[in-house]
This record gives sequence, structure tokens and C-alpha cells, in this order.
Amino acid sequence: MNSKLIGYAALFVGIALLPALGAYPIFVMKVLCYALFACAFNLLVGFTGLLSFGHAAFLGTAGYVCGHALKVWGLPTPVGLVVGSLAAAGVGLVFGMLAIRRSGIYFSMITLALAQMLYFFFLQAPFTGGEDGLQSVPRGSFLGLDLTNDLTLFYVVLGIFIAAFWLIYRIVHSPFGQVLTSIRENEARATSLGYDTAHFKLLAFVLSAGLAGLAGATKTLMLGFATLTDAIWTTSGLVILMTLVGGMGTLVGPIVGALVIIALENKIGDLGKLLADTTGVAWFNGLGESVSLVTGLIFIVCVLAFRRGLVGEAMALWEKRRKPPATSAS
Amino acid sequence: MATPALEISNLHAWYGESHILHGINLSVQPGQVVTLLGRNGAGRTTTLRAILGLTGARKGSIKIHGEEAIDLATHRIAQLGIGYCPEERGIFASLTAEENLRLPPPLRSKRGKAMSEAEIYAMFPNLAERRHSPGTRLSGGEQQMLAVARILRTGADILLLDEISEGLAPVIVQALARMIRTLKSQGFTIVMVEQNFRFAAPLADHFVVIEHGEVVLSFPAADLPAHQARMDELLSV
Amino acid sequence: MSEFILETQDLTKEFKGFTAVDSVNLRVQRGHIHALLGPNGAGKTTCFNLLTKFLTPTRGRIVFAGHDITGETSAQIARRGVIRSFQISAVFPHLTVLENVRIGLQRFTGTSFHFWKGLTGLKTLDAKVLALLELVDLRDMAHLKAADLPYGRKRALEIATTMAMEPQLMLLDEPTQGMGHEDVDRVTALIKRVAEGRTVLMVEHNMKVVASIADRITVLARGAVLAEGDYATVSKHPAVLEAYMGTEATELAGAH
Amino acid sequence: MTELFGIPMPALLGQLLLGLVNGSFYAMLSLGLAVIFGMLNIINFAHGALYMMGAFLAWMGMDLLGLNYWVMLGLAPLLVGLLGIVIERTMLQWLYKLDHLYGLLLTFGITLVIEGVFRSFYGVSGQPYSVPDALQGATNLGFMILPNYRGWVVVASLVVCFAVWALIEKTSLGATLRAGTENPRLVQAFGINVPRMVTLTYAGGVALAAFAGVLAAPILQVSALMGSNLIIVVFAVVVIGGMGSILGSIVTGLGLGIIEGLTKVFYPEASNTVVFVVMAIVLLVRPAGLFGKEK
Amino acid sequence: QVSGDVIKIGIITDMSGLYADIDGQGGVEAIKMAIADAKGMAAGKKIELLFADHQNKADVASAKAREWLDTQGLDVLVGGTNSGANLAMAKVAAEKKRVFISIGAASARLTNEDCTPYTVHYAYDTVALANGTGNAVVKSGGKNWYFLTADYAFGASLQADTTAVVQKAGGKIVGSVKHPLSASDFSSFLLQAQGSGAQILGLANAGGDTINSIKAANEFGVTKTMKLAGLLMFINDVHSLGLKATEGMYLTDGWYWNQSAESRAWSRRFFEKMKRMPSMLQAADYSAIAHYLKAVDATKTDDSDKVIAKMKATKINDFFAKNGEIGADGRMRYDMYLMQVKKQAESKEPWDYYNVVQTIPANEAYTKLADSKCPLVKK
Ligand SMILES: Nc1ncnc2c1ncn2[C@@H]1O[C@H](COP(=O)(O)OP(=O)(O)OP(=O)(O)O)[C@@H](O)[C@H]1O
Ligand SMILES: Nc1ncnc2c1ncn2[C@@H]1O[C@H](COP(=O)(O)OP(=O)(O)OP(=O)(O)O)[C@@H](O)[C@H]1O
Ligand SMILES: CC(C)C[C@H](N)C(=O)O
Ligand SMILES: [Mg+2]
Ligand SMILES: [Mg+2]
Repeated sequence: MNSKLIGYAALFVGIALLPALGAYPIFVMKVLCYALFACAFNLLVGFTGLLSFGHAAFLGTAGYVCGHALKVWGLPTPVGLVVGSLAAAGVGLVFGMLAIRRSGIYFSMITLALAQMLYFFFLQAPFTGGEDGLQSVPRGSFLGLDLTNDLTLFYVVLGIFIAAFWLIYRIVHSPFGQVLTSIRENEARATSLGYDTAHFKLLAFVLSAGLAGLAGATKTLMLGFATLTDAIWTTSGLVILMTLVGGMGTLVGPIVGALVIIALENKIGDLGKLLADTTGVAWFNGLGESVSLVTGLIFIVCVLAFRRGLVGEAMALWEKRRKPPATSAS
Repeated sequence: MATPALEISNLHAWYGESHILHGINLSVQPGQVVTLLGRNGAGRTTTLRAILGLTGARKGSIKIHGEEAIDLATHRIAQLGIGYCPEERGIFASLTAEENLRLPPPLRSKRGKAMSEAEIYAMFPNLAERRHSPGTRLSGGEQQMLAVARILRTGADILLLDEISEGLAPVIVQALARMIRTLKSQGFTIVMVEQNFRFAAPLADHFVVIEHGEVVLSFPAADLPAHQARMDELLSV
Repeated sequence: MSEFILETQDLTKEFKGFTAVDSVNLRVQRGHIHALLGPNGAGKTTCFNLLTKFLTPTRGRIVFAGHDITGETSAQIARRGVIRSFQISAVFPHLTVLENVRIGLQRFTGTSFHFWKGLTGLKTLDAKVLALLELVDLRDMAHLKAADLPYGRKRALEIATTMAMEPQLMLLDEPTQGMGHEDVDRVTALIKRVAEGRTVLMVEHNMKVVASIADRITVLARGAVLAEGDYATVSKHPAVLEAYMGTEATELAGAH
Repeated sequence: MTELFGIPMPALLGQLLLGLVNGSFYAMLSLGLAVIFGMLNIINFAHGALYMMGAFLAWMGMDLLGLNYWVMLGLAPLLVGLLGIVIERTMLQWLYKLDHLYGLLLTFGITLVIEGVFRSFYGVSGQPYSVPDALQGATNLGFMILPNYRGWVVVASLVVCFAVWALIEKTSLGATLRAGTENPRLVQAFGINVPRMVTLTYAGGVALAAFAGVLAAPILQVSALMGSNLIIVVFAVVVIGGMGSILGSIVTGLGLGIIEGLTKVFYPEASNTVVFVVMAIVLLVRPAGLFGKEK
Repeated sequence: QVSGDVIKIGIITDMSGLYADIDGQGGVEAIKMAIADAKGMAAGKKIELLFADHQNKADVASAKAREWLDTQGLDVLVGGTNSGANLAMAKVAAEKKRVFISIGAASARLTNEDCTPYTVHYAYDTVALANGTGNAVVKSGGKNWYFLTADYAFGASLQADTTAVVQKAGGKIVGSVKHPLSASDFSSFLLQAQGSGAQILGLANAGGDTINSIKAANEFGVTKTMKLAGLLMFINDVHSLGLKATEGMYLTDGWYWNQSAESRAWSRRFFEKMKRMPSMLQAADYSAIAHYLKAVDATKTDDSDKVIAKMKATKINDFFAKNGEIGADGRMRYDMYLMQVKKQAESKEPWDYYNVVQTIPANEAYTKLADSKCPLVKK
């Protein structure tokens, strides 16, 4: 347990030092926001087995609401973040009540469709700015810190991330988390023990939506805008991919997944140029525009061969080495 | 002796993680009728399903007319000449009685005699009458007849019949008994699972008793009196 | 208080064009071990599913301890003290044996929705859990993952979890299915032991088990009750012999 | 001019007819999804991408090889069907034992790859594809001028949908398919090569999508993203219909197209969302969908 | 003084979407020509060019802009097509105090409500389009208008500005319908327009959207009852629709390749590279960058404030514009043209599509500096 804590602490200290080591703070913040988004998503899929294909809705809702709160209502930054997250949680409650009625693929399809409905709403609602997005959201200040400075903002974002991660850790290791695990493992059995599994799933859904909202609100704060990209279904797909690549149901997996995917999105153009230069195949130059092709391939590979994700596979390897043969059946 | 129609050795089978069959051995000569006996849950149905590769994992050897079938896909095994009438009947709800009847295609091996539809309807007049009703609207007995009837069309020569007398009125059971005699006289090889000993006893050439996934007793019909006591112990409750 | 803890009236379940449970009137007496018998597909599991609301009856009424529970949800019924096991073993495979049982007990702490709390609060339950595990000989394995248990032990774990809920009525679906001889005996003894002071309704194919512990037996065939009574009565009932147990030795001899 | 609820009749009928055109696409796509789901238990996310491919193949056939619309109407589904065989054999078949969600995820990945390929070659802007000569022009229906091509789309898709329905419900091949969706293991035990049947079903389902794509090419812009927005609406259609019956998916598809058309008349702002709103209502009232079986 | 010892130019535009033909790769090429014509050097330093695709998404554009400005030491950012993306980039550039030249965007907001000290808006805007086409159409008798509007910043601006012009000229707006950017099916929108009974269908959209709405209008026979007014049409659009579908249409443009010998000469060079004639935007890309580079040369620095001041102080005189002038609000004002699409028979060579009907003087085409809503304009 303790070694785990040390591990997390080391991870966060490492992240905190990144800008000092020359990393572009906005990039790191972007990874952190997506990592939080993925962790929130993972809270649902990894611990209840419900695969939501509509999580972008929460990211988007919180982005718009937080942006509107800061820009139009002029609320203080922390309040804006909270309002955004609560709005996402509220949407989560409504979606959850509908979607929880079905499970498996149907659940995924329903969340996808509901999110798309919200997307169209955002497309037309006046306060979102439609295709143009909600722009020029002021960063304001956070407990007296001026956030217009990228570095200050970075530490605040990191702080938010750590707090949220801690909350997720808490949820997973709480009495509630125990029930969730049991539902994922064997829902019928959990029901037969007297748990109203729908209520537990709904709470998990709302918590996940709220935390995804926090990610969206933070992202809006950091970039200064909220747009439809946050709410569109490919973003829902992206977060699934991040979680899948990192490892569903592991705590750190989504963070790793977010890093890999965001880095890939940002650097793939360079990679393409490199490949084009070394191989002489000009087509690679266009790789930057083919992010979806590459992410698609990763998806396929993950589903076919890598279902536990990077962290999951690493953990499995580790376990195998520590505990040679499986306990033999008597 | 000729090549056995069906020869099973050391067959193991699992459902998920429960290990159900623990090394079944069974040899059936062409034209023979073998009856599998045992208590509920002993593993008789599982034996039939394992022959066709319908259980989870399995291992051992299954030879059909001398050909090893353990690694074949289910439909390839069937093509070697097997007609299967499952315990749960397996009548398809979305198909009419006639469609159910016509579902199994003629098998390539065609060692047995493929009955024509007319012959079948002659044998089971009820079915002719209800040929256009959805399969599951038939009464339990009719469904049972249909399940047997549809494998008689295919030209399979090894019939695996799982409790076909279950739930049928005595008259029908008698008809089935006659049918099995006919089939036997036509050279079919039959492996049947039966609870209804009264039905099975006069038909069988050979009895096999299964208990906890193992063959505990196997003897020709002629030796029945000699094994009476042991049978009592194994089958009675 | 009525002497029957559970009564069904005219309980019926139809699946598309087919009746799996057909007007069953079942009465389970308080304190009994009541066995439900019948050939495969007779509707036993479906009956359990109806009693626990995993399926909704097409018709009929279910009364438990004087309350009409026909309209209640699975979880509500469970909270009334009707706890079931499943035909195919139902443990939480990636939780430890201890956690498996604790999940059940946790319900009584009222903290199940507390997502902000740590697990320390649950640790107070551990002593009770271990005592229960002792009862089913699982104490030594308390910290293994349930998935790593041999099959028979999983069934024992399932029974322990069921027991932890201190149910008034336990529904056990083929608790000995898929077990070796010794496990069967162990589990039989276990059921006998845990049945003290409560009521058990069980489905079982293994007649030896039924004969040795059942106070009363109901035989189903094709969804309907075929016979009811104690073992002696039922095992001589001609319809039962015909439909279920097979012809007896005497007739077996007479067949030739 | 006659009016209904303050809406001029011609506008109403016109939008209804356009709704029917959209509904034809919903019907064809949800039908393919239903057929595939029945046999493979997989929700084929790639359906939209393969529909797009159908349209693109039509365009490429014309652009690169000079093959006309009618040739491509046959050829594109064939090619996409072949691709379907490859997808099923090399990827999907490994997933049947796993949770169905993996099928959804895998086909989602396939979607991204297919779209990515077309995007990297053709960008996201639409390629124009002209209406075949025989169907040029428009017919004045009195209440609206209906381009002949759109009329053809409705007719062709209805014919195809009902042909598929008849194939499945009325032929012995269809009987085998239906039996296969109920109990594939048993069907295989009768000596039928079920794995091959599964492959062909997938191929057939996606060929249907490609056919829809070719039909759509002259109406819509042929673009890499034309399938991805449509497929989500089709998912909603499927949730509403409930994967119960073949006929159900056809009826639901057409019905929702019409509902959408009506919305465009009465409350255009909601026309994008109406299908999803209907879905929410249906979920509240009948969680299993209109034609769905109770689980 | 030149930061980083290099003059870095970046262009972010639509390279793959519905506006890719109008600017896109061709725009990049035009800038490359400008750099080449400056011999790759300005103020004695090397010039470098970066380009990226914003996919018509404001967030992609602004994130990329921010990254380049933060990490690449970009000196001047060129915003290609799409007003939404340009409004977003203008904010980032202003925040980072770097020169931003918006070329493809139409929205006049860039030099009004949303103006910044660092924004230069080149080529055209919605006001100029409205003044040109809107006036011409009303004058030729088209009084009742219905708008088909692209649902984003540009569409809204164009509709609003045209509405003002039409109403001022005595016309009437009967209704409007918004369609999503990059829509694929226009049929139901057109049906609504047809039901309105208006004479003129004003297409407040652009690029692929305009092309498709015109096609569908023909298909549904809308053209039989209404006249189309393409409020923003580029030569590429006319090219892909063909003269048959477009002949006789009025449109407003800031530049036409065949308008003068100078223009023809430059355009032929462009044609060599791209195999098609340049649009107004591509020519403007060249002109704007050449103007910027001259300002850098003159001030011997890449300091934004100094360069901008110089750019505003110098008139633009090249093949693209005569006596063009950048105002305090950032608007580059120059003469615009009302064009009419030639009849098929009149067209002598490929890309020979327009007759110049009227020159609209700069001060009539654009919002007067004094009327600008930009707070930078001292009144
Ligand atoms: N799908 C399954 N999953 C898990 N266990 C199964 C499955 N099917 C059967 N079993 C178990 O396998 C054992 C053998 O069952 P089988 O059906 O072969 O018995 P049987 O001898 O045919 O008896 P009967 O048909 O009278 O029940 C039983 O314990 C049964 O519960
Ligand atoms: N969800 C369902 N849909 C349709 N039919 C069902 C369903 N569940 C059960 N059945 C059918 O209902 C009948 C009774 O099944 P049930 O599982 O209750 O039998 P059982 O008595 O428990 O048998 P076993 O001893 O094999 O467990 C069977 O024919 C079965 O196929
Ligand atoms: C190139 C143009 C068509 C872009 C459009 N004018 C806009 O401002 O978005
Ligand atoms: Mg059996
Ligand atoms: Mg059962």
C-alpha cells in the first residue's frame, strides 16, 4: 500500500517538474485534462463494466457551462469549475436514468445517441457559439493566483488533477467501490444479496460524468474556449481508446493512455515527416492529417491482441513473474 | 469385427470450469442400439454433445467410422454421418414445422437411408397436419416427434437420441419404439439416452451406465439379469 | 404467523409460445429443507428466478412471510431475507474470499453508497466474516482470489456469502452440481448445518443428497407440480417414477 | 392553398417525401445491422464507413474507370462484401467468445481506419457525383417537384428491403439463417457450415450498406465522413426498433425518416434531435424497443 | 532586430475541407512565391514557412496558433479561410502580441467588435460583399429575399450585412434558414425556401456549400421560381459548377486573374504550379506577405508593433490592389468589383469566366473607418 503511495507521489512530482525540464506546459496540461477525462471514464467502465460511448457529452457540457459562467456571468474561476462539473453531473443523471435501463451494447449505443442529441443541441443553442465555439474565456485567478501565466495555471491544473485522482482512488477503495466491483463481477449475484444495482450504477455514472465534467471545465479554462469538438462522438471514442490503450480498470492506465494518444496526435506529423525522410515514401508526409487512421489501427490492435492495455499487460507480466504457477486445484 | 461406427476413448469434457466427463470409453458397432443410462446429471447428455463438439473444451479420441473427429468443427463431424436429436428438442421458434423439418441438409456421407418427406409424414401424421404452424406452437409431444423426424431426412447413419420418449403419450412412445426397431432393421446405428427404462430396455443391444462422468457399467442386453443388482444400486434412488 | 414462510399461488411463466412454469402452488414450511426436483428443463431454475424476481411472472402471486412480494424488485426481496444461490457458481471472481463474504455483510452497515469513505470502516466486519469462513472450512483461503478456488470450494464460498446475509429463506440451485463425491458430502453436511433456524428451498438432482436432508419434496415436470410429499411418498409416486426417476428395479426386471 | 396546422400542404407533403428518402437509408442500414447482429451478435459500427465506401467506390468507378452508375450499383456492394469477408475472417471471428462490446470497439477501430484512408486521399470535402442520365430530371407531383432520382431511391430501397425480408422469411436459406440466429450450435450440429454462414451474413449485411451508399452518392456529397454521422442516427433507430425483427427494422427506419421530415416542417430546429428524443421516450416506455424481445 | 535570427511565417487554413480549393495548398504556394520573390530573405534574415490544417475548427486553429507562437517563435500568423477560426486566432495572436493577417475570413467582426492592434484583415469582408452583390440584385428588381445561411460566424455576418444593405435599398427579408457548415443534403432547406414565396434566394454560404446549394436548387426546380444570389462566390466555385449553371449570376470579388496584364502574368506563374487559376484569396496571400516582408525590410526588425505601424503607413500597390490602405482598425481597404458570370459562348479560354460590371470604390465597398466599431479607431 505504502509503496503504491510513494509511486503515485513520484509520478506527480515528476509531472510537476516537467515544465522545468522544458516541456511545453500547455501540452502537459492538455494531457492532464485528457488523463482526468479518461480516469473519470474508466471509473465507469473499469469498475462497473458499463461502456459509455457518450462521455464527450460531459466534457462538452462542462466546458460550455464553465466557459459561460466565467465569460458571461463573470463568476470566479473556482466557482466556474464547480458549476461546470455540476452541470455535467446533472446531465449524467438524466442520461444515466435512461441508459441504465439497458446494458451491454445497448447501453453503449444509447449513451452514444444521447450524446449526439446533446451535440446537436449545442450546435444550435445560442450560448455555445455553434460552429465557432465559445471563445475568449478568461482564466481569471485561483485563490489569488493570477492564471494568465501559463506556469501558474499549470500548477493549478496539476493540483486539480491530483485532487480528482485522489477522489477516484477514494471511490474505488470505498464501501461504494466494493459494491461496484461486485456488480461488475457478477451483477445477478450482487442483486441477490439485496443491492439495487441500478442505483449504484447510476451513482457511478453521475460521479464519472461529474469528474469528466471537471476535466472539460479545466480544459476550457486552460485553452480559453469550448467548442463542439469536445462534445462530438469521436471524442467519446478517443477517451475509450485512451483507456483501452492504458488499461481498463487500472488506476494509472488511463493516464498512460492519455499521454500516449495525445502525444501521438501531436507528434504524428513529425513522425510522418521522419518516416518520409528515411524511407523516401512521400505519402508519410501526410500522416499528420491521418490521425484517425493511426488511432483506428491502434484500436484494432488493442482489441485483438492487447485487451488489457499497456498497464494491464505490464501488471499481468509482473504478477506472472512473482507468482510462478497458478495455485493448483485440489 | 468391423470398424466400429463410433468409437470413443478417454473422452474428457468441460463446461466452463466444471469438468463433466472424466474419460468416457464407448464403442458402438454399425447397426447396434446402445442405451446410455444414469442418474440425472450423470453426464449422458454431455457425452452426446461432446461427440459433436458442442461442449466447451474436450479431449480424448472420437472415431466415426474410423475417422478421428476430435479436432473437427461441429459441422464436419455431423457430415461424417451423425444425426442429433437434442434433449431440449431444439425446435426453432421462428421456423414453421415444415421449415424445421427441412432445415438439416442431406449429409455427404449418406450411409443411412434418407427418408423422404412423404415417408416421414406418413410416420407422423400429426406433423403433416401442423406443417405450417410455427415450430414452438406445436405441443411438447409434437415437437419431440419433429425433432426426431428431421434427422431422418439427412441420410445420417448414426443417430444420437437424447430422451426422445420424454413427455410423450404412451401411444406415441410405442410408435417411437416401433420406429426405432424399423430404423435398426434398416441398418441405423443408434445411441440413445433414456430415463424411461421400460421404453429403452426392449430396444437396446447394449447398456452403458454413466456416473459422475465415467462409464461405471457396460454390458450387452443379454447380460441384463446378471447386472440387475448393480443397476438397482446405480439407478435407483 | 403462518406456518408457511413462502407460498405461491398459480405461479406461471410463459416464454414466447411456451410455458416454463405452469400454475405452480408451492408452500414452503418454516424451518424445513424443501427440495425442488424434476427433470432437466422442468422449470426449477425458472421458479427460483420468479421467486427472486429475476424474471417477472406472467401470472400468479408470491407471498413471503405474510407479505405479497409479487410486485417487488429483486433487491427488495433480497432485503426481506430471501437470498439465493445460482446454478452456475456465482462468486465475485476477482475479489478475495474474505471480500466476497464481506460484500454481503456490508449491506447492513448502511455505508454502501459512501464513496468518500475508506475501507477501514469495513474492517470491523472481518472477524465475523472469518467466523463464517471457518464454518465452511475456507478460513485458510480467506485471502485467495475467489477465481483461484477449486470448484467445490467456490460453491462453499457461495453458501457462506448467502449465509452471511442471515436469510430467513435460502434458495439453493443445485448446490452440489459439478462436484466430486467428497465435496458433495461436505456441502450436504454444510447445508444441513446452516439450515438450522432457517428455511431452505433447494433444487437438487442428486437423490442421495435429497434423501438425506430434505424434509419435504416437490417434483416438477414440464413446469407443473407432479407430486409433493416427503421422500418416502414421492419416491414411490408412480408419476414421478415414470417422469423422473426412471422405472424401478422390479419393473426393470419385469421388462425382460 | 390548403393548409394543415398553418403549414401549406405542399410543403408538408414535400418534406414527408424527403423524409421517406432519408427513411429509406435508415431502413437499409438498420436492416443490415439487424441481420449482422442476429448472426454475429455484434453491432457493426463500421456499417457507416462501409456505406461511405460504397458511395466512394461508385464515385471512383466513374472517375477513374469510367464505369457508370448502374455497373457500380452492382459492383460496389460486391467489393464491399468481399472486404466484409476479409474483415470477418481476419478480425471479427476472434471476438465471438468475448464480450460483445469488443465487437463494437473493433468495428469502431475499423471505421476510423477506413475513414482515415479516404480522408488522407480525398480530404473531407465532398466529391460530386452526378445523377445517372436515365434518372435525370424531375417530375411535377403537383405539390412539389420531385427529382426523379429521389423517387428511384425510395423505390429501389423498398424493393431491396422487402427482397431481403422475403429472402430471410420465405426461403429455405432464410430459414437456415433464422435458425442460426436462434441456436447456431445446433444448426452446426446438423452439418451446416455455420462459420461460413456467419462470414457470408456479414458480407451480405455490409454489401447492403454499400448498396445504400451507391444510392446515396448522387444525392449527397461523397465524402469520407458521410457515414459517421448517419450511423449514430441509425443506432438510435435500432434502439427504438429493438433488434427484434427484420420487418421491424424496416418499418422503424422508414417511420423515423417520416417523423424527421415532419419535424422539419413544424419545428425545424429539432429535426436533428427528434430521432434521439423519440429514442428517449421509447426507452422510458419500452426499454426493449418497439419490436425488441424481452431479454 | 530579428528574433531567433529568422523570419517565421505560419499559415493555418483549411487544407482538406470544403474551402481547401479556395485557399489551402494553393494559398501556401502563393506565400512560397512571395518568399521566393523576396529571395528567401527579409531584413537580412532567412524566411521560414510553416503551415497547418485547421479543418474548419476554431479550437484546432487556436491551439495550433498558440503552440506555434509559444514554441516556434512565429513572427507573423496568416489566418486562412473560416471566420470562426480566424476570430479565435486573432485573440491568441493579440494575447501574444504578434502580427496576424486574416485573409480567407469574411466576417467584418475582425475589424469591428473583435478588432485587435495586431490584426490585419486583407482581401474582402462581408460588408463589401453585401454592398456589391446585395445592391446590384435589389437594383435589378430582386426585392423579396430568403437566406440560406451557413451556421457559423461567417454566415451570420454575411446575412446580417446583406440584410442591412437590402433593406436600405428598399428590399424585404421574408425569412431565412440555417444549415450546418459542410452540409451534405440541402433538399429540405431548399423546400423551405421555395415555400416562402420570395424572389431571391440569398446564399449566405461559401465554397462547397454554395456549390451544393446551387446544384440542389437546380435539381428541385427552385431556380424556376426563384433567382439565386451567391453572396460569396469564388472563381473555383464557378469553375466546378460550370458556366451553364452559373451564367448571368452577379458576384462580388476583390480580384480576378484576368483583370490586368500584371495579374495575368502572376496568375500564369501560379497556374504552372497548381494547374488552376488563383482565387482572390491566393493572390491576397501573396500580396499580404509581400507587403509584410517589405515592412520588415524597411524597419529592419520583426518587432510586431513596429512592423504593423509600417504596414499601416504604407500603401499597397501591386498586381492585387491599387492604393490599398490598412486602417487603424486593421481593415485593408481597396477597390472591389461587381462581376457577372459570362455566358458559355462568351468564354474564350478555360477560367475566362467574368465580366467586370462595376468597380466599387474602396470607400463605398467597406465600412468607413469613422464608422468602424473598433475601439482602436480614435474618433
Ligand atoms: N451448460 C452447462 N454449464 C455447466 N454445467 C452444465 C451444463 N450443462 C450441463 N451441466 C452439468 O453437467 C453435468 C452433466 O449433465 P448432463 O446434462 O450431461 O446430465 P445427464 O446425465 O444428461 O442428466 P439429465 O439429462 O437427466 O439431467 C450436470 O451436473 C449438469 O448440471
Ligand atoms: N429466458 C428464457 N427464455 C426462453 N425459455 C427459457 C428461458 N429460461 C428458461 N427457459 C426454458 O424454460 C424451461 C425450464 O428451464 P429451467 O432452467 O427452469 O429448468 P430447470 O428445471 O432448472 O432445469 P435444469 O435441471 O436443467 O437446470 C426450459 O425449457 C428452458 O429452455
Ligand atoms: C474562404 C471562405 C469561403 C471562408 C468564409 N468566407 C469564412 O469566413 O469562413
Ligand atoms: Mg440429459
Ligand atoms: Mg436449472
